[in-house]
Amino acid sequence: MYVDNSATSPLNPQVLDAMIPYLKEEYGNASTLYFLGIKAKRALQKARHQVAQLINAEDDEIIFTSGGTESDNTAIKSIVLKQLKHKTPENPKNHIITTQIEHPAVLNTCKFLEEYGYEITYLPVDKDGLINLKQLENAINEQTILITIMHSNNEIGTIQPTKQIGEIAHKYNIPFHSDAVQSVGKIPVDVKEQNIDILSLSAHKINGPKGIGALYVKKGLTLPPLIHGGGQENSKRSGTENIPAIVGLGKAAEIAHENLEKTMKHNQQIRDALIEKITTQIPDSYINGSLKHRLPNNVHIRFSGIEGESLILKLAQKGVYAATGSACSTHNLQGSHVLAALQIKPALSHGSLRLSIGPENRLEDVDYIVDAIVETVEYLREISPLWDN
Amino acid sequence: MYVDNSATSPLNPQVLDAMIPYLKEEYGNASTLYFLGIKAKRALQKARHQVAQLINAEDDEIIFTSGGTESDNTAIKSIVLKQLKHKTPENPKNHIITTQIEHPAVLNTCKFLEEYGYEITYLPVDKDGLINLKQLENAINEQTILITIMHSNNEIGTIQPTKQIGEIAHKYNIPFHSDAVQSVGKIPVDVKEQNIDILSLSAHKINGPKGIGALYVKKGLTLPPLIHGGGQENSKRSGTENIPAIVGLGKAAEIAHENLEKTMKHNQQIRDALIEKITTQIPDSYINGSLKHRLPNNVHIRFSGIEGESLILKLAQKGVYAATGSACSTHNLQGSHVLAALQIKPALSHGSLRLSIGPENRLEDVDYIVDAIVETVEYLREISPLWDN
Amino acid sequence: MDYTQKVIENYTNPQNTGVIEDADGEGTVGNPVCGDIMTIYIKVDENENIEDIKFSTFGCGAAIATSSMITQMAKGINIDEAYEITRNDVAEELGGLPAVKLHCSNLAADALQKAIENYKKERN
Amino acid sequence: MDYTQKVIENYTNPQNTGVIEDADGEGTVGNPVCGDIMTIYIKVDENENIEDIKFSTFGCGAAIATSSMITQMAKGINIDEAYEITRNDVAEELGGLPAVKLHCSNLAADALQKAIENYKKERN
Ligand SMILES: Cc1ncc(COP(=O)(O)O)c(C=O)c1O
Ligand SMILES: Cc1ncc(COP(=O)(O)O)c(C=O)c1O
Ligand code: FES
Ligand code: FES
Repeated sequence: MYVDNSATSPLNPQVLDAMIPYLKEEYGNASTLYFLGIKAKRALQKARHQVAQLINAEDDEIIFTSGGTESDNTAIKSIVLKQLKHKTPENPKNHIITTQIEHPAVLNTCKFLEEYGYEITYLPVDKDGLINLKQLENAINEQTILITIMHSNNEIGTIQPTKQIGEIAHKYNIPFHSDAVQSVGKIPVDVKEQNIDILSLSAHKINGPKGIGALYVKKGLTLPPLIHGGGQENSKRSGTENIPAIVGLGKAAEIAHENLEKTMKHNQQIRDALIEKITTQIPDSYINGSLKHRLPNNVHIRFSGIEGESLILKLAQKGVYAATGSACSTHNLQGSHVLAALQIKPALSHGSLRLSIGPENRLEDVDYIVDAIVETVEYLREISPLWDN
Repeated sequence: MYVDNSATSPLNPQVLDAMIPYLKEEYGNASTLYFLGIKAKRALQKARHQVAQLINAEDDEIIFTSGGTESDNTAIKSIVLKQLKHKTPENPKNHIITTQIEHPAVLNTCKFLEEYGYEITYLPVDKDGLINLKQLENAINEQTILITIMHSNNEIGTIQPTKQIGEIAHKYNIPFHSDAVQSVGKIPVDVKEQNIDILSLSAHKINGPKGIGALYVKKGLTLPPLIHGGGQENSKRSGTENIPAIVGLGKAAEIAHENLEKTMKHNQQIRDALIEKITTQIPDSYINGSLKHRLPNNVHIRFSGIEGESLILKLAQKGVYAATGSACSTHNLQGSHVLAALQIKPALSHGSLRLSIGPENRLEDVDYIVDAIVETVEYLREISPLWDN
Repeated sequence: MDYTQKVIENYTNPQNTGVIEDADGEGTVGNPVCGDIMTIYIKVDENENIEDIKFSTFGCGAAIATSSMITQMAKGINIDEAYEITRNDVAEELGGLPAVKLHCSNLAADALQKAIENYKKERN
Repeated sequence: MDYTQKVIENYTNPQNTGVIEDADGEGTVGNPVCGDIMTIYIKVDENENIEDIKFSTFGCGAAIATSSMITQMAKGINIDEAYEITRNDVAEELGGLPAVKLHCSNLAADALQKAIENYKKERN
């Protein structure tokens, strides 16, 4: 039972079917002249349209990238490069506003920029995981060149008020980038309605292939590329087009778009059942992050007295594949920066569990998952010195 | 008859077979804890080893990227970022040496850096397409931070003397990057023997998948990443690992490595037959680039009196898929910068044809290809005002 | 935009290629954008209709297609009418041209006008 | 490096978990690196051999596995010998630990030493 769809999601067989011809006979290069090239170019156009539709953009506002991480890097670094040309000693144009709970693709890009003299405001969030719009507005200054705030959070699923963030950004003529990697296909994402100027998305989170993503850049906003070369993607992102993956992203976007209503209902039903059953059956278990402004496919719970890695490993033995916010499961042994931003103490954030729902999960599986969690938590509490049996 | 393998090459069915499990059931994330993640991590390790073997590197000197273009960009921009920290007003550390015949991934990255105050030396080449080592050494100055010279050229197939270039670079303690996208799998590439510190390669040129490549960085040379995020690839290139494509690159590298001798012989036989037959059957046809220092799979010929795009289109109608260096076939209507560097006049470089051989081409097909070319050149000369019948 | 079916037909099987040895008018133009070259030959009858027309070109697929198309459009009509054919007319007749290839249609239109001008000058 | 088969066995089915109510010695350590916590309880017989040993842990898979392993290694041997068990001994017995998880084996070794020290102090 795979409930780790926010980490990565299985490729939809329909998507793979759409890709296969381009992995086999249609291996052409979109820039060649003969028929193979023409077919590749058409496939590219179609996929661009499919992706644009998903977020209510125009086709030529979509740039294909190698994934969400590259999209985030491009958004931020391109703005920096662009502003470098306008910077003067009086106007260093070196301020960026983001939040404490961004994905590392944004956070570590910002930290990298700090090494080169950039000032970053990391907005805090409240205990629900939401930023404060007043604080955002107060953080803006003359040197602010970008506001980058995620659409929804990859750990706790909290959805930020993008529409209002965009309004504030535009009041001060600052571009607004939103990392919507976890939102697209899960909740309505509409760049026009939500005042988003630059947006990142990734295929492998919506049952598309890995290694492909897109960056939306609003028409009129010209950005220097992060990757230079042969002039593909209208010179905005060079490199031989990864046609099979692009076709896969297009198909995944189309399916996500068509099924959005259904998906939301499906996910929410399962999510609510999981939350309800787990919190009633397990004492001292608490939901992390807002219940109201939350992705329909995200369950994030902490259990006192236990540690997350052992929880995950035990669950995997029972066939339930999930994630944790525990420090012990990461390579750097730092606990979740998101849970820290929620002011949850390390000892408590350690015992966190993320279940992220996908189309393959069924309501009938909820009881199995809940039972596995209940048993495991009970076992680990039994052997825990921090739990009084 | 596809003879455009230097543009992109069909996926080897064995490679696709190796990828399929990772496109289907093995969709795990290399950083997750449970078994799916462990399988992904093992697949990653294996592929890294396969790639390392191909170029005689250590496994941990290989970084996976989204392709040759990203590898080239990373090599150059990472050196720039690293040196930014050491720059002083007296030592701007702003000089890079490259050649006039690089791939646009290198060339346009260098042009982009010029906009930000970098000085680039674009070394000329002789009429064979080779750089002059004396000129290289003379171009080095106190501010030189990188020498980036391609291993072999993607248009005319000329192979540069990397070993000697590396010796010169190291004499002055300058890192040497080589774009070996066209060389790997075609001729021996050995980073140790050839004194290469940073090397780019791309899977889709060796019958591997599109959208994946690698960067070799010699142990001890630490470079800041181009793409920041979750810390994948030992924090040298973040982004969820594209496991299916990485597995494909690994397999393609393994096959290329095992078959190198055979491939070289196969390609050279076909190449030499093509060159011999075309130049004897078509008057006023000339080989572009060195015959001696040349990729075994590259034929590059110019025909006076005709234009390349119409040549390519006519050949495609006869089922022969090739490329040209003609301005008219490109999106920007600038002729080949490589042929210009060889001092070939535009009117002559226009009528250029590149045949690039792959494992699917057979010696028996040479006559068909040659006949198609002879007929087409004759026809186009007939309707050309620049040809005296 | 790719080459249309009409364009493909016309460069695959170009009409009216070749030279008219005893042409009444002849016009050669070079394309400053890409360096390509084209010549159009016309034969004009007593009513000043274009009786025969041929072209030769050193140019891309679009150049061949537009030449082929313009010679078909011009054949049989009056030289004054033929003189009015614009590059847009040709592009339209071909179902459009990729943006980067629009300049190619200049070659054909200009060469035809030059040939007509040459005919008029010769006749006077 | 991933968890070895031995590690997996030991966190899947940890041996000697729990509390000894009438323990002769007891040691609790917190891991400064990650914040995890572990307690080891020992029961010592008249020959100063470890008769019984149990642990409880709030820790990762590696912490559980090393605890399980060290209790097996220490059971039945003399306390002075048990005192000499190092984190490397435990890691070795487990077939190795991922580099980032080496610190976890400290927990077990330290807790056992603390329990033995506690026993000695109590006895005196
Ligand atoms: C919110 C968010 N942003 C960015 C990324 C990075 O996307 P990718 O894995 O495609 O590089 C992820 C997922 O890893 C994510 O959840
Ligand atoms: C020499 C050379 N360098 C770089 C590249 C770019 O590689 P990729 O297409 O994988 O981005 C290519 C091919 O396009 C090439 O031939
Ligand atoms: S004991 Fe904390 S990470 Fe292992
Ligand atoms: S005529 Fe030269 S590009 Fe078309």
